[in-house]
Amino acid sequence: MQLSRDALLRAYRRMKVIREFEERLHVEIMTGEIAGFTHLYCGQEAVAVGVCEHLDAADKIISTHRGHGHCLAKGCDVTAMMKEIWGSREGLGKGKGGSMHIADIEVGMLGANGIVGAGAPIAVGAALSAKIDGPGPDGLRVSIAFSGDGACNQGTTFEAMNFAVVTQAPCIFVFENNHYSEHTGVDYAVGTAGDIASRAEAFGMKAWRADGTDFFAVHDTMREVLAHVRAGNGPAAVEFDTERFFGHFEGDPQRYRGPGELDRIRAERDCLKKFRASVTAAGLLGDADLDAVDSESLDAIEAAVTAARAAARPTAEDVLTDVYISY
Amino acid sequence: MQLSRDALLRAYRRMKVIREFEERLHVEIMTGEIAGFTHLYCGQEAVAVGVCEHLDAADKIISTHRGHGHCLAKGCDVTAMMKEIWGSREGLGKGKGGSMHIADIEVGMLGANGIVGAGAPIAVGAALSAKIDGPGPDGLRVSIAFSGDGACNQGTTFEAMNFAVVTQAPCIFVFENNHYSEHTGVDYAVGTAGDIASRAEAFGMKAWRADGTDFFAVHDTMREVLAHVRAGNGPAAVEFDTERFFGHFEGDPQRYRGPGELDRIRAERDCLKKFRASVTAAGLLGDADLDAVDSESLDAIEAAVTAARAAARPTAEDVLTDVYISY
Amino acid sequence: MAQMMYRDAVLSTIAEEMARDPSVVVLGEDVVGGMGTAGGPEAIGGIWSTSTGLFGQFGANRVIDTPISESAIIGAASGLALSGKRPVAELMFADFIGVCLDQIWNQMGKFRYMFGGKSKCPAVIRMAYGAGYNAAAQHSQSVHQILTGMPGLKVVMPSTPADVKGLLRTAIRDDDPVIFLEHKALYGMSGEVPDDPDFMIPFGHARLTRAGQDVTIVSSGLLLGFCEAVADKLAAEGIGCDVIDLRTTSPLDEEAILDSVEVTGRLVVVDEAPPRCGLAADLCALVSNKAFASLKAPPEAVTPPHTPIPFARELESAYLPSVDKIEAGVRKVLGWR
Amino acid sequence: MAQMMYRDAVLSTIAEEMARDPSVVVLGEDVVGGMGTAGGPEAIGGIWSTSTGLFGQFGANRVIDTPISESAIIGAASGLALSGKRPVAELMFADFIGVCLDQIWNQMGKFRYMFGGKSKCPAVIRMAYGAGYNAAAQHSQSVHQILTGMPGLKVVMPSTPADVKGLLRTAIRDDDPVIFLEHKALYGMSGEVPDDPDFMIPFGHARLTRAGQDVTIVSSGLLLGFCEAVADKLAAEGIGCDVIDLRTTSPLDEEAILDSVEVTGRLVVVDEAPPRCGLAADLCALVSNKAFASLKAPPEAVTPPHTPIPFARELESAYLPSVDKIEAGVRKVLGWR
Ligand SMILES: Cc1ncc(C[n+]2csc(CCOP(=O)(O)OP(=O)(O)O)c2C)c(N)n1
Ligand SMILES: Cc1ncc(C[n+]2csc(CCOP(=O)(O)OP(=O)(O)O)c2C)c(N)n1
Ligand SMILES: [Mg+2]
Ligand SMILES: [Mg+2]
Repeated sequence: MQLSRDALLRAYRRMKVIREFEERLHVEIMTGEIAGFTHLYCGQEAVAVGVCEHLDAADKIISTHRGHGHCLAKGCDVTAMMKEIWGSREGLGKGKGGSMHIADIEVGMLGANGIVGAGAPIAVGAALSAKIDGPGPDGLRVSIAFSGDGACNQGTTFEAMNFAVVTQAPCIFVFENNHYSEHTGVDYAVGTAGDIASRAEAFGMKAWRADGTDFFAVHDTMREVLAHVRAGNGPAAVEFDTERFFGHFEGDPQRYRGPGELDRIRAERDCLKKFRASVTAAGLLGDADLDAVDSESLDAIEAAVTAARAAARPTAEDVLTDVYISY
Repeated sequence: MQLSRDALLRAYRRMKVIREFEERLHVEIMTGEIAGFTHLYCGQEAVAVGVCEHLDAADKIISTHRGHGHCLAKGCDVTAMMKEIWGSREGLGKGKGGSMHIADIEVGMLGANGIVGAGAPIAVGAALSAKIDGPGPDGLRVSIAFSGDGACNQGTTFEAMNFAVVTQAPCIFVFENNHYSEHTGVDYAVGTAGDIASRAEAFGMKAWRADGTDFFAVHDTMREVLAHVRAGNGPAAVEFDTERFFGHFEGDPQRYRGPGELDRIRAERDCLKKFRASVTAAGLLGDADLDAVDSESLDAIEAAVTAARAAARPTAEDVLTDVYISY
Repeated sequence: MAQMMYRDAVLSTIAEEMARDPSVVVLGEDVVGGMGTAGGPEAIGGIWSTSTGLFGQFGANRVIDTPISESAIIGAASGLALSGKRPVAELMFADFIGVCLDQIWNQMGKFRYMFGGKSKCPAVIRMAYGAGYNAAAQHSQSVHQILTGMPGLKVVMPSTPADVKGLLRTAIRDDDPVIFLEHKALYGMSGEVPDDPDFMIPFGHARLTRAGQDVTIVSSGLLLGFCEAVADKLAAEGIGCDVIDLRTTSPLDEEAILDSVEVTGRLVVVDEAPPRCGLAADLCALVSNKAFASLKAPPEAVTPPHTPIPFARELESAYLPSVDKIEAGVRKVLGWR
Repeated sequence: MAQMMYRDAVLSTIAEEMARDPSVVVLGEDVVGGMGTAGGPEAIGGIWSTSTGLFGQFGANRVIDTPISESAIIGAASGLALSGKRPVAELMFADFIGVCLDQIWNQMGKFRYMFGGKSKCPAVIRMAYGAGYNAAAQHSQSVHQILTGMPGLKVVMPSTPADVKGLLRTAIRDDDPVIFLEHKALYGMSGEVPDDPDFMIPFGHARLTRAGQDVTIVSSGLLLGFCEAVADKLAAEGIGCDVIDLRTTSPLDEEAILDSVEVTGRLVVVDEAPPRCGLAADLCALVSNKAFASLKAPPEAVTPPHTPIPFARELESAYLPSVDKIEAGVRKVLGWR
């Protein structure tokens, strides 16, 4: 199905904002200004955006330790996120959560999560809520659990899949196979020679596979998946083959990669380059359109960083609030 | 492969002892003499014995809350077990564990277990130990995780299967599908319409299926499975279709069963009756041989109960010992 | 006032709240019972009879039977709660927090804080706890000491049918995650329960069940009754005990405890959890720090020993604080110096 | 005496024990690092550099890289230990006990008791704990208070490279399950370490790091250094502090603490765990019960508040006990009345 010019621009902008957000963090982290562990999503943008472009705020997603891309794709505010990563009290989590715990319930973003595999069961609960609410004009609301190729070996992820099948929850398990969990290869850690989708299928749901570096492959696949799930056919799974451009966390020397691997994936598997090549070749958008988005995005990130730097710092008293609603 | 007359008698005796052990407990529990929760294995004897007849003390098994049959099949002492269930300080666990925690490391029985799904990861560790030790004249030592159709949905069981495949541990996942987890049907709780073996297969190991009420089917299947695993081909799974003759625990009114179900399974799916019919029809053993075993077994149980009743009771000081080896 | 059993107070409160608020949802293993069997749904309800009939009354969407997957149960409760529902999840035995603690501790309990106060997670996790059934080391434990130490959770431990009713209603209507601990040896306890459909007991308010001037006894759950028996016995000798039923351990009614000790000068905490880093130590530390000047004797803890819970009747009885041991503890502080 | 870092003391002790005893086996996530990648095994070792080179030296059978499946890791450690091996398993972060607590608490810790004293389970579970890295609510926690409360486990918390060496060797050679907690902010700490290949520190023996007559400060891990700084500062004013490094919380060296308090009459416990049902409360309760007559002031706990661990630098600093807060706590007990 052909996307409108606006939709194409919007998708590209989202991917580009994520890319620049992460590229900038990569630089800023070196300066020591940003505290904590940061895991960059760079390279996987087509997955987050290809999935979330189909959703609105009433659909839920839940993310991982590598959550910036999912947050931005689902509509979290760029500046509020940047402030959070900087640890400001103006951040989305008032500086209490940081990079690994960004959430915005109002846009249906139920949180990045530092515990590998913790998200999937929570996503099933959100899906059950949608099932209880019943279908609207476009079918059921859905809930999406993003998981990595490492997370797919955690017991919680398996439980969630069976549970979703049993309860026929409108939950979609999106597996982003970027070939590594920290420093370990997917072929080693996933006993099915790295095949995640088939294992999901064996839990009793339909599963899809697609190239996660191709926005259109992701977007088209998700259209099918969502039609299936919104129609009330229970959960589904999708495995996207993708790439992470940086180390597991910032500081990772990445000696587990093959010679030239990073250059190759940057050259051949860059979802932004692919998007540009495809839309310009098809005459859907021109280079000038995309260049404009590029510079807009850079500006947005620059502005966010400037705002984050200037934003109010938390105080010692802030430690004590937000534990309970009443106590 | 034809079993010797001795082997047949031995297998029958093991099954019969389990049966009478459980039938007797069923009666004794009514009297209130036995404390705690007791889950009877009655009906599933062919699985425990068909599996364990292939093993010796250097092979390990780990069991479930429904552990009596596995313990007896692996060679735990009948009287010491009975004393444990009676809570005597002469029991296998000095009265500290009770029915759900019977173990005998010396015979390779690593414990019944009250936590559903806890056994499988432990079995993988025992299998890794066997892998480290390397093959003997008959190949690798193995470790067997007995799990129910309910336990197969616990995250730990899934993790253990992937982990065993990844580490190529000589571990065998024996699933006893007795169609119920407590009061819930397997078709409901296992999202693959109750198919456990295929799901295990999807983790990347070979899986078998057989009729768990037919000793010979179990025994023959396990011969193949063990050949595969002892040869160093990594883990394997087997699903045995079986029946439990009593409630989930003693006191269960079993209203979840169909009309006449208990009568039917007692009539048609009784592994002891089937065994007798098959060996007498083939002329391998006569009714008199089996009758002799029957009465021997009853005597053994009677003796065990008498001993358990008379056995020394634990004292308050016993509470404090056996927590640590040194502290 | 109706007379009802502790377990029926659980069931009726859930049913009333479900009828009142369509966002209340129940989930757990065998909470329906009979799913996928010839007997069909509700052939047999949960093993505690605390969800009997809910499925028939409220349907499959709101009474969800689950596989044996506790992490998924608690995770699903969180997801429901973050999405506007009020889940009441059942863990069959409190001991099973071992297989799902992350979802309780690091997820549910921390969302609000990690998300900067912008979320709410109104989930109730009910679980049966405690010894007395000879169910041995993996089915008899108390876990309030573990969960009380975890910021973000509220921990409730009712000791009577009326308290079940008032506290469970508060729990279901509360906007924070609540751990609701039901002592399995109390399920059959009968008592008067107010009829008011909005009867609620606020969290953090302990209950004085016996009043006296000589010693403060703090407890909850099964052991509370033992403490009351000791107080009654000592009363006959002219010794007055304040017996305080904590009701909730988080929030904690510090004031009730400190006020009492300021009068009595003596504290005995009676708790079913193991001794190390337990609730008894927590309260003894509280009192020794905040009522130091009032103390006439060392704060005393009566708890089980530092061992797993044994199976045999004789062993479990010896393990648990008994009326005799509690009495000895009380006499010890009374006899100090 | 060699100079080495805390993390190197971990690594070298494991390597020495593996060389000495073929039954010692290492397992965990990325303990090899690079499995299944173009870079190959040991492309990068574990993130704490505490297993670097072990795979090359001892091979794939004894250094086992695992999927992200913590329950399977701990369960496998138990199975190995019950089968005659001495596993040293790594949980990357202590916070991850949430996903595998059952295997630690209800399995490994209870086998011996449940099996009537007829089994042994000599497993070591190492884990990195503690705050100081701004790693927020799920990667910064202390868990010794939870595990100390669990009978059947031993809990070790070394504060120096030498203690790592002596205590880890004891842990590996010990026949009971041992939790070995490494403070992540101490990995880079340098110190003298004895060369003796059998240098061992017995469990349950605390270490007096500063001696004084006026107040007893008990701590361990990262905060121990803060306590020492406070003691040194006060020493200059003529105030004498006993500073006790616990080394192990289970078994606990009650005697060292009680003996000290009998002299000083004043106790400050400084601990990184949350305040409720934590180790600080445990020790304050111990002392108030067993050294009541010696106490000149209320036992004081210096701990973080009852909140999850916040992310931002300012917040984490405010959350953690600081030198200033410890000093204030000490002065408070010194100034009592
Ligand atoms: C329960 C748990 N175990 C281990 C970790 C440490 N850890 C963080 S990310 C990660 C790798 C995750 O790999 P994957 O799921 O493929 O996601 P990716 O990093 O590739 O996005 C690990 C092991 C964790 N955070 N939580
Ligand atoms: C972690 C955990 N969850 C729940 C239970 C309660 N429980 C005990 S046995 C059982 C059913 C197990 O079913 P299955 O695995 O099929 O074994 P079966 O009883 O049929 O032998 C349940 C839910 C438990 N003991 N442990
Ligand atoms: Mg990955
Ligand atoms: Mg079953």
